[in-house]
Amino acid sequence: MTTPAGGRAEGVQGGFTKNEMMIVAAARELAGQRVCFVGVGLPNIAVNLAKRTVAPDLELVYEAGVFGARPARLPLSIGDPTIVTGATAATSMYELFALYLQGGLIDVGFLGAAQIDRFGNINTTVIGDYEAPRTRLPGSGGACEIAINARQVFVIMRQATRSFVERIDFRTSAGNLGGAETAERIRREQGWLGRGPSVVVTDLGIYHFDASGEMRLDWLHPGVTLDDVHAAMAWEPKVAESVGTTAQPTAEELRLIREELDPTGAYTKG
Amino acid sequence: MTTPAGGRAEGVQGGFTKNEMMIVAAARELAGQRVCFVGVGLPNIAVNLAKRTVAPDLELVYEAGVFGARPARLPLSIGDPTIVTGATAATSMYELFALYLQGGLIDVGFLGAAQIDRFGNINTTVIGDYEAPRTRLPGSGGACEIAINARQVFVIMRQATRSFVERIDFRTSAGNLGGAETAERIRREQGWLGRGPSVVVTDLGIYHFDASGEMRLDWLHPGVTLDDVHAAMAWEPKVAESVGTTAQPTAEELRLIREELDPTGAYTKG
Amino acid sequence: MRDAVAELVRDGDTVAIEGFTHLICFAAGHEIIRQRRRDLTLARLTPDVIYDQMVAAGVARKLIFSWLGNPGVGGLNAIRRRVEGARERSDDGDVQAATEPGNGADGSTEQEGSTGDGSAASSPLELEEYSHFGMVGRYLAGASNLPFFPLRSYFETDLPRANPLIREIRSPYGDEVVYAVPPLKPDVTIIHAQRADANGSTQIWGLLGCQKEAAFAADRVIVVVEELVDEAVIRADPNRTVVPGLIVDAVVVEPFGAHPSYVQGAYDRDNMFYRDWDPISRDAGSTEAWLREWVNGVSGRAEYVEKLGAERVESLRPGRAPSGQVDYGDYR
Amino acid sequence: MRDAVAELVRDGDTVAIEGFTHLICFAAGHEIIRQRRRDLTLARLTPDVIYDQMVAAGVARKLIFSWLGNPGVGGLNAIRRRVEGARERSDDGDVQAATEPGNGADGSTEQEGSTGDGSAASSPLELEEYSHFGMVGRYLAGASNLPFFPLRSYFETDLPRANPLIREIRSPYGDEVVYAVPPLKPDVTIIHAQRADANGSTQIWGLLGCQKEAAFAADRVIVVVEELVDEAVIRADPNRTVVPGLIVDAVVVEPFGAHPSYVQGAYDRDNMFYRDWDPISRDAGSTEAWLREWVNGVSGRAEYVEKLGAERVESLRPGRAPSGQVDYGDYR
Repeated sequence: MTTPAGGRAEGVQGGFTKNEMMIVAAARELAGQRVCFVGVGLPNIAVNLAKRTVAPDLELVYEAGVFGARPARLPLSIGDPTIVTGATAATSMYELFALYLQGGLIDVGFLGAAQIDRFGNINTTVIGDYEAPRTRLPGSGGACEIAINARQVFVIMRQATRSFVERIDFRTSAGNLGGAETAERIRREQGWLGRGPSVVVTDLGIYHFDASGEMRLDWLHPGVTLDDVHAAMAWEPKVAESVGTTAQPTAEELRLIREELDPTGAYTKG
Repeated sequence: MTTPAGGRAEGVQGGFTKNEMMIVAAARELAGQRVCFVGVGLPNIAVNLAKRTVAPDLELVYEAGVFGARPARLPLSIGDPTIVTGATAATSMYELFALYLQGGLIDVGFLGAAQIDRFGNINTTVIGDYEAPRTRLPGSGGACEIAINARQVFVIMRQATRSFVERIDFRTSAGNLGGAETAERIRREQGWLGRGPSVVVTDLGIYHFDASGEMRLDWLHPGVTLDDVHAAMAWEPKVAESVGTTAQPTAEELRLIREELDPTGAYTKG
Repeated sequence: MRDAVAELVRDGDTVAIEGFTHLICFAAGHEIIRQRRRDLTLARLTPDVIYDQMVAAGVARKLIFSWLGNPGVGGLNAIRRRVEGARERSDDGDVQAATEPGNGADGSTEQEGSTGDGSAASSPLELEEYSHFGMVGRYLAGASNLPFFPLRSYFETDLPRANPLIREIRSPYGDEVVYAVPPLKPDVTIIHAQRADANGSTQIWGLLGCQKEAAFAADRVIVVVEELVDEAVIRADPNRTVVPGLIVDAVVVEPFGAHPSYVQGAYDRDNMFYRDWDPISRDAGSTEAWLREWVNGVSGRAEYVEKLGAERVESLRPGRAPSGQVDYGDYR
Repeated sequence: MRDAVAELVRDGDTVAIEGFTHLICFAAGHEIIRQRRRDLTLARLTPDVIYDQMVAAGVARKLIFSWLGNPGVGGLNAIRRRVEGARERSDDGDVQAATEPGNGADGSTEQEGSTGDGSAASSPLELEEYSHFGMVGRYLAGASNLPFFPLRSYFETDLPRANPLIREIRSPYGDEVVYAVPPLKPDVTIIHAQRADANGSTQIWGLLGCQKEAAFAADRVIVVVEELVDEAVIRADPNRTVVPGLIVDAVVVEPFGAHPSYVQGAYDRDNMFYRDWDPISRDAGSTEAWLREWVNGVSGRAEYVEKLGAERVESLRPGRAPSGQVDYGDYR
């Protein structure tokens, strides 16, 4: 592998899509992490890219009951047979959730989201009223327990005024609640192992969380402006004093996505 | 196998020990039963004899985590390797206790005891005061949960004034408590699956429990008198209107015990 | 299969066809549709395409679940039609469901037409929802005869409000509070497996999901297998046994019975099928047509497999990856 | 082994050497004795002969357990000396402990003499006792970060009175009450296994006991194996993995390290040893002499095995009973 580990190294000839940039940026955030719980959807491709680039020793944990997966191909579903063959351990879901997740062995829970607010609280349940939803989304799956029990949470999602909202329609997974102070107190009182969300990667940039527990824009992807970001979220975002520009995808990153991980373009088109 | 299934058929030439008679009588009580949880000690040999005689289809369950054991030899310990090889299932102790026992799949829990009272309450913890015991016994093991969760409980133990007592020193496993009426109420209120003790086999005879929940002598072993029984227990026992005489061990039963199950005589001497 | 479903699955039952992505018994689901069962409560962590088909066919009145999607593809459209039901549609075009791999299947449901698949298929569908661990815990409490299962989840979320059966419970060792879910005891649990013996003792390798818990929790159990093996095969490796024959009411041999889901070592997940289901299921008419052709139009799984064609079947066969062998020792 | 114990087992620790009859790591227990650890709290469902030896050697101040006996033989005499301690002996000659297979080892302890095995070995030993399911539940609560574990046991017994940590808990779904036990998180859990890879990913077949729960509950984990294998062997059969390397702090290769307990497929339980231990342990002097000869008198397990002799070792080898092999399938 020739990819600069975790760096924002100089990019590459040729075009790339916004989704490719998002996946690459998310993968790079995993540099240095040890154990990652892989959520359904975009996290799956981001984590698999990280395993092939910046984090070859990353242990992939799938809620389906797998620790130490070595998928020979990108699993389309997170319960694909390729995550079992050659894995370190395949166990019941009970043991996966009880011993690995709730037991505190997960460094990073990597989630997707339909809606997120400035404090990183997540909705994947409904758009509209719960009893009579405008859109019925899949629901929690393992997300609400991952959000509490993983040591930290990474989020990957596309950004839009409908998804980066002032107030989420349903809180499926807890983030920093109403702010860092409340969140810290409640985590302590209720004995959560997790410290909550630490990074959100979108198709426009990269956010981390500041001392108040609010999302702060730290990096803009190449070609994206602050105006683009403002136009794609419902609140006025905090912005780092000096916002960097994310390094473009390398040729190797793009090759891995296009040839190995997502040859049909299911994740990356657009 | 030529042994009359479950019957009290006529015995056999030659002597046999009181312990052999006890084990044979206990084994015969298992005729018609389906799933038996095998307790440590004397139950182990009685159940293994039953499996080879009156109850070939009996499923042996060992708390060590085995369902459907087919021990090729008598396991000295109830965690012997011979209970695993060729078994239907070998599982964690958690699953054995949670799914098989607490889940209600055990027809008979077969226990030993150091002390028992007239209502079938059992002590296997201490003789004397708990804090400063005269004799420290092994304790519950799985017995206290077997007593509650198995559909019925069989007991095998030698009889003496010190073991058949008016008041046990410590209640390790619940029997019929203070009598059938209380026991029925409490079982209902607390949702026990078990109906409590149904038979006690000793070296002198066989007891079942009457409508009041008290032990009643139904069978005397060959050569044993009512006086012998009275001399070997601390309370005045109820006695069936017509007490039968247990059929002597058959030649086959004795051969199995002496040649296959207990060639060193660990269980049966005396 | 016909006899097992006829005898063991009854109108109004709570039915769990379990298996997390792996070993989902589509063959049993289709037989339940063919036998026109009604008013079922369907429990599964991930309803998946099989419950989407069953809901479309009108067998269900309620779902108990934790994640409602077509894994790796998008939403479950037949179910969504019953849930989003009478509401006026609005354009949710750019809301990204956590389901979606790409930015395609994003919640738009404007293809809604006349459902036409019978009144049972268009009446409102009741939902009772948990998280994955909550569902597993429900089965486990049911299987182990406990009145509740405690877990660290749901804190500071809207789930306990949406489902009042998710309740707080206080530790007897201090003030700590965690959440609890109630036991779930299906009337029938149906699981698919690589192999079982004639008694029903069943072995699974690969993802184990929560089939063991769901089976032990159930009143009746149907095991569907790729292969019936001699009891000696099971007894040679007792650690692999997931379910003993003791709790099994029927063993059905139905090769390829899990398609389009998969069987570790035997066939691959048919991802193309899952993708194809998305456009089919977006329209009630095409959903109905599919059910007519592939479920009601065949007598059973054998005919379904034949219709699928040898080429499709062969394309799903994996290479070999043998487990190696261990020695239990002969002790006599 | 020497390094693992030196680094990871500290005075005052709570130590769990788990394994139910199967895979009891005597080699680790002996090394702890040789390194003269003190004030340990020893947790095990069945203290077995290994804790009898450790208690006799004076390493322990407390036992947490559920069944205190020499399985299939009788009592644990060194432990009983510390528990029945100062009391006047009376003749309990005909009380039958549930332990006893025959009518021999029946609780008589009149052989009591000067313990002489050091003050640490004769001071009172604290006991904290549960049932088997209670102990398993304690490890499970510890491993899964729960404040309690609920179970249906202890009703109408004297156990909750003897151990006030066994407490009632009310269901949030009605009035039902069950019992709870608190989490147990050992400082160190030591397990023995057939095989592990260099990362510590460990596989066991045969009785699984509660090693997984005890290991996940612990702060530090030592795995002792009969054989170190290539990572590929483990990864070829992921369903057999009990403990991942992630939670393992040391892997020690120590063939025959579980003797006189056994390793499924590798060697038999040495029942003669368990029987022989009974008379040895009835007397403090002979107990001490045994420890001097077989524990402190050898440098480690290799020397112990040599001393045991090839004939004894060979007599414990079982015949073969291969598991057969399954196919996980190669999916790319």
